[in-house]
Amino acid sequence: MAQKTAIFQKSAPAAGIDPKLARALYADMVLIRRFEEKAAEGYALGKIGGFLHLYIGEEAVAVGATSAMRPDDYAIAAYREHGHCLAKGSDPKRVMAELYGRIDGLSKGKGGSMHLFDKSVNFLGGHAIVGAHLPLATGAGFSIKYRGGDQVVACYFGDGAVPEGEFHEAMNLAALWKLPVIFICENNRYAMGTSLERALAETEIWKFGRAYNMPSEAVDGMDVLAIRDVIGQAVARARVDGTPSLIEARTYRFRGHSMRDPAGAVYRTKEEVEREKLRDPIALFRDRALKAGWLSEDDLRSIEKDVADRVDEAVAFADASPEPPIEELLTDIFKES
Amino acid sequence: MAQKTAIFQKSAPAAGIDPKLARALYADMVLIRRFEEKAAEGYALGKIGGFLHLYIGEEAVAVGATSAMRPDDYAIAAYREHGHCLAKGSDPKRVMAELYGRIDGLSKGKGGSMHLFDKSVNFLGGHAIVGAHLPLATGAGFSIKYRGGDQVVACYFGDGAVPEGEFHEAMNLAALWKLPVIFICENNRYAMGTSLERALAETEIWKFGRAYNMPSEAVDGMDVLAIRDVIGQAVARARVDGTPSLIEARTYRFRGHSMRDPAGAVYRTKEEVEREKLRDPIALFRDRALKAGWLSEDDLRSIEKDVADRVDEAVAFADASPEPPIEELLTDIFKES
Amino acid sequence: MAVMTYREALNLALREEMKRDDRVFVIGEEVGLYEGAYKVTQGLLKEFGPRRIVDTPIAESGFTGVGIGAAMTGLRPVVEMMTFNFALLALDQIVNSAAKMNYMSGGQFNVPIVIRGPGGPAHQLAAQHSQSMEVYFYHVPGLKVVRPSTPMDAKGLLKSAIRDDNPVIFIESETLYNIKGEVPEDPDFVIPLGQAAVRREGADVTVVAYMGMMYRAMEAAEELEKDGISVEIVDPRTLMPMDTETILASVRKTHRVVVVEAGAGFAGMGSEIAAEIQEAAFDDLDAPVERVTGVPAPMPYARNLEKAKTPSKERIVEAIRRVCYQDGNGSH
Amino acid sequence: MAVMTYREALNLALREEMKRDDRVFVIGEEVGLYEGAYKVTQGLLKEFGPRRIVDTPIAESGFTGVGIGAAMTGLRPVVEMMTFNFALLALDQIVNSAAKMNYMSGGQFNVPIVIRGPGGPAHQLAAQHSQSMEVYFYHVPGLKVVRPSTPMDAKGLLKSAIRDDNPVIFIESETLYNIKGEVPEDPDFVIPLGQAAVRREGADVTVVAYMGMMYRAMEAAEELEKDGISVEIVDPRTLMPMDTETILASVRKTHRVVVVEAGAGFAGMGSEIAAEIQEAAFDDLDAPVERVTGVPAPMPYARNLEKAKTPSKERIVEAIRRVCYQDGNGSH
Ligand SMILES: Cc1ncc(C[n+]2csc(CCOP(=O)(O)OP(=O)(O)O)c2C)c(N)n1
Ligand SMILES: Cc1ncc(C[n+]2csc(CCOP(=O)(O)OP(=O)(O)O)c2C)c(N)n1
Ligand SMILES: [Mg+2]
Ligand SMILES: [Mg+2]
Repeated sequence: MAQKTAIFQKSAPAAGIDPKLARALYADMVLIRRFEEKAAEGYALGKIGGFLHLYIGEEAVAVGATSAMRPDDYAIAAYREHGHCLAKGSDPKRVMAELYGRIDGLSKGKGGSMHLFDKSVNFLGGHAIVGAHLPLATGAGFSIKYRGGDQVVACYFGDGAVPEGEFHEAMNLAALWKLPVIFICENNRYAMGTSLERALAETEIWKFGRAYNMPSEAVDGMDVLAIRDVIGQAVARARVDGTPSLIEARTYRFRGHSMRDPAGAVYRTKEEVEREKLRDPIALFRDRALKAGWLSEDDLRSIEKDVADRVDEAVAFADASPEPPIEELLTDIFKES
Repeated sequence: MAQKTAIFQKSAPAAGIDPKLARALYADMVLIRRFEEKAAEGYALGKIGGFLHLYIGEEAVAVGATSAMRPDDYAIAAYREHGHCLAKGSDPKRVMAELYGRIDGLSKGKGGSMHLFDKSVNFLGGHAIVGAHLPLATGAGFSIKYRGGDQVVACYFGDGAVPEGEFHEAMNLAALWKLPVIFICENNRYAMGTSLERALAETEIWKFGRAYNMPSEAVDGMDVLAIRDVIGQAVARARVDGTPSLIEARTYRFRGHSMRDPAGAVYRTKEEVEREKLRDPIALFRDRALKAGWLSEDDLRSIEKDVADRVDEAVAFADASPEPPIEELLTDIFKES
Repeated sequence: MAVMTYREALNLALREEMKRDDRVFVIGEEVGLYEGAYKVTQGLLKEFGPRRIVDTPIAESGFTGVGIGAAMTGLRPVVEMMTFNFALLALDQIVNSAAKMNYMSGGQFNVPIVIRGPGGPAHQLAAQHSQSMEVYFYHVPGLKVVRPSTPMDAKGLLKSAIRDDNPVIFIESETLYNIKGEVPEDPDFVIPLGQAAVRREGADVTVVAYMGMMYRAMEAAEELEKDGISVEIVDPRTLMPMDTETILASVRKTHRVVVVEAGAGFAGMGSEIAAEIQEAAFDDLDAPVERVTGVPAPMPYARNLEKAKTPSKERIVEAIRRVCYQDGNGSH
Repeated sequence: MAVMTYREALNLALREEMKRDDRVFVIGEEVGLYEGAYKVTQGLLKEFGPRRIVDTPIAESGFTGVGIGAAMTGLRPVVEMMTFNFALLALDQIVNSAAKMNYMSGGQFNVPIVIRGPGGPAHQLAAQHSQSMEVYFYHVPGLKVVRPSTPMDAKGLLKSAIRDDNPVIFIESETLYNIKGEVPEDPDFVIPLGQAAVRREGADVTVVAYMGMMYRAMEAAEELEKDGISVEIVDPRTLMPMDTETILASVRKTHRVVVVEAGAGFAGMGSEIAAEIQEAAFDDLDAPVERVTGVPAPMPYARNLEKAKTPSKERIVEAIRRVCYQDGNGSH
């Protein structure tokens, strides 16, 4: 049973990294960053309503993990899920249209930011009840085993979900039945304004995996290659015989909890935030890719430009998309057989 | 942090055991046994209805634990709680009357076997939703700390409650806030027909305590002195600074899950049951008390006779008690201020 | 047709649907080795094996969530609640995940799940184990709710529920598992959700009732027949969607209605039906719609109190007499 | 009297009751350091310290159970649900522990707990965060349920709820926190549970509504006044116990009723009130009781759909016209 202590490798293994992969990782992280910056603008303009939770600072987790999986693997997340949905391959245009509440959104504008779903890429949704999607992930794992498939499920959740009973129930069932679920705790050290220390009697979250006899480890959530590596190992275990894992990705959200907590300054110091920003996962990987020679400054610029264009396009697309027709209020309550 | 492995001491420490204590322990265990044998008869006669869960075989746990506590400490249990209620000092007459659904029952016959409550001895009740009373126990611990008291709470629950989310939530909160709760898992290896191995990814239940940085250990649940000893240590920790503990008492139920599963033979072998019965906690302690010279054969006989009389009295009392008047249907829905 | 118990009818429905569709599986506490706390799944583990008859630990929210996740990814779970009382622990999953998933996802992820088990008053099981649970579900948009009163309905409706592409809450009754009745053995026999049954034809008054209350209403009707009061009994069978048409048609004939329910009644099924009838058939009513409900108290353990808690034949008879203005108090 | 917001009124009630009684404490997510997700507990941590203002991790069932256990042992907890949507995770504790404890224990262990927080439709929070939650509670024997519409009621009713010896579900509203009104500063001012308020006197028709819907009904009443229809508005304030007397008194005066509720309506508050009125005042009614309810769908995110989901002033006006037979369709 692989139960490692949480000692981060100085830098993640670079074996098998080539320019193509580096380009993809960088492009995906930048896409998420840029997309959300624009979403924040849309929120300020009143184009987007309700709650909007930005993933800025945490991009490496979804991108690294997704890069270690197959397109037909499942992913599921909480309400801070723009990144996971985009990493999984959803069309930014349709994601933005969903945020705008328009008919061309992934869910015809009925779900919004907290409920992105994309069946075409096996993204099982964003879920807004903390902890509630963990059993759903276990259920997707159950499905895979039942059908005799070799897919795996990536289940992303926050540190705030760990004190919830459903974390425990979902972990136990996945371990008991050996279901191919990779529980990825995005530990950004706060659940809204509650720091880890005020929420859990054991703050090394990966250790909870031991209670279920599950391979568990912590990884630097700011290092996309480290995540890719650790998740890759978990995926390999899961594909072989359904072994689930708990991976604690140590990350940080650069923004407030949601647009309604823009500063996030009551419960954490400015110094802390500034210090963490020095480990911006995008900047770190940019440096690394340059130094390793995977990508040149020109490559990076051109990726950035491409992404910016795609996001602008997404915004224009969303803005041009009509509101859902009023009849949509009454469709989809039930699926008609 | 005391986290011991589950190696049972050959025989529990006998320091401080005197005839008086031995008499009390023996009398309490025999009382519970005898009381329940009579309750089973009452059930067969149709005097008792609904579900009736017997504690027979597990008496050492409640008796040993209670003997290590003060009368003003709290106790709370699940639906298999006749033993805990009697050990806490409730009047067997009123307990039996409750089982009979009569007005002189602890709760005027409104609660029944699964819902024994006795405020006069700080027994916070029997609760029939598996796992649900664990947070209540944590709440009682919260109360103690809030008031600055030094009481402790004994929270008894089955192995079946461990997979429930509330186990996890209650344990985490108690550990996080340092509340004087002693979680006593009565591991009788089955939750109805589900054996431990089919319910938990980690079957050494005491190990779950580690996930909450809580002192945890397993104890021979058939040895009343061992339980008294281990719980005594937990009580001492709790009284000093509110440290909670998880104690796994390894025990066995000699009867079926309830009177509706009288044999309990589908999910366990006859041999297993017979083997376990050889470790009857009452017989074990009887032998020990004789050998150690704490009690003579005459002492034991007279205790047995006394208890039998008290239980017969309880039955007669219950049988003579009237049904609650029909107006009781509408009282106690709300407490009138 | 064969005569079988309600329990056997459910068992047969499960077996037929599992044979018909490999995606159907049963999951819950004690459904396998123990063959069900109430033996509804008897023989299924032997016939279908542990892949499809899945015993779970006690973790209602967890295994219900597993069912929902499995349903989102192509399977058709039948989740057994050992008793429906425990469904409260899974209510968030049922309401916030199952019921809303198709809507939130704009129709991408429907949840074909059946959540079934016994519910309602049982024998001396007291406050936490004896309560009418349908009231937690039928108001939730996105859920269908079934309460089958007869063995035939149990089979026909459970098969429809399993074939339905949406979450269906299917609440049986501890007190009905042993009743016997004719049940079609044809594996193609189903009863569509959303159709009420007229259990007894009558001219003077309509009684709406289901499960145990339907049988009690039958007794009341027989007693009143002696006095020349002709009672029609409508059993909704499916509470959501409710077959208002059948109820209204009966009301337009009888002009008088009594709704009986075992639950506490405040904003219950009786309230809904009464509100609906007075709204849709105001001018057809010759008397107010009367509700006969359980006493609004938790369920007491004591036998005599328990008996007084749930509507008796006598209370139903009285209510019927009242709406017929034959209660000795003259007309309104 | 002072003019303050609904939020400030709640805050004041908490402060006064905490000063009055050391057994009162507040527990919930973000109630302390963060001063409440909706700032209802602003300043309380500073004033009362962490012993009495208790921040919890996300574990609704756990901390609600802690509150119940504390209440059983002599304290008087006020449990904040960050929003009432999350109360579903604690529903078993609320229903099976809090509501039934006094009854199951034959009166030995009452549970003086208040569970409070915002509930009901909010702004574009979508299916899982925007729903009418009272429907899960008012049918449960042993619970009281409050929905305060004004700052004064918020204060007076919260104080009564805290002083009550029983579990009280106190559901506020995200959309009302900023409204202002007169609030008595007298720390002895309380409003007893179970008393409705007549918000507006009128002669032609009674509208029963609370929270946001009460304000919308006010607008409808003002519009209809121009057409000579005089609308009386009754706000129940406490849904359980329901002040049926005040509602019936109004109905006996106006003979026409519209009940408005934001929720989906099936077996909702409107159903109960309609059923009750037609039962108790059948001969006083000149028209059926009309219900105006939220569209029975999960809450959609898109702004236009969300708007169409909840009863509009227009729909209320139409319903009032209908019961007054002034909808152009002639009399029934
Ligand atoms: C069951 C439940 N309780 C409370 C909330 C309110 N809430 C929304 S997000 C959040 C914090 C979650 O923190 P975490 O899981 O660490 O995720 P993060 O926001 O840090 O990504 C809370 C308390 C909720 N949505 N669901
Ligand atoms: C939440 C919940 N789920 C299911 C049940 C049904 N049930 C009653 S007892 C029981 C087994 C509990 O086993 P355990 O906790 O080991 O206690 P034991 O009976 O062995 O003392 C089950 C499943 C219940 N009462 N509550
Ligand atoms: Mg977090
Ligand atoms: Mg057990």
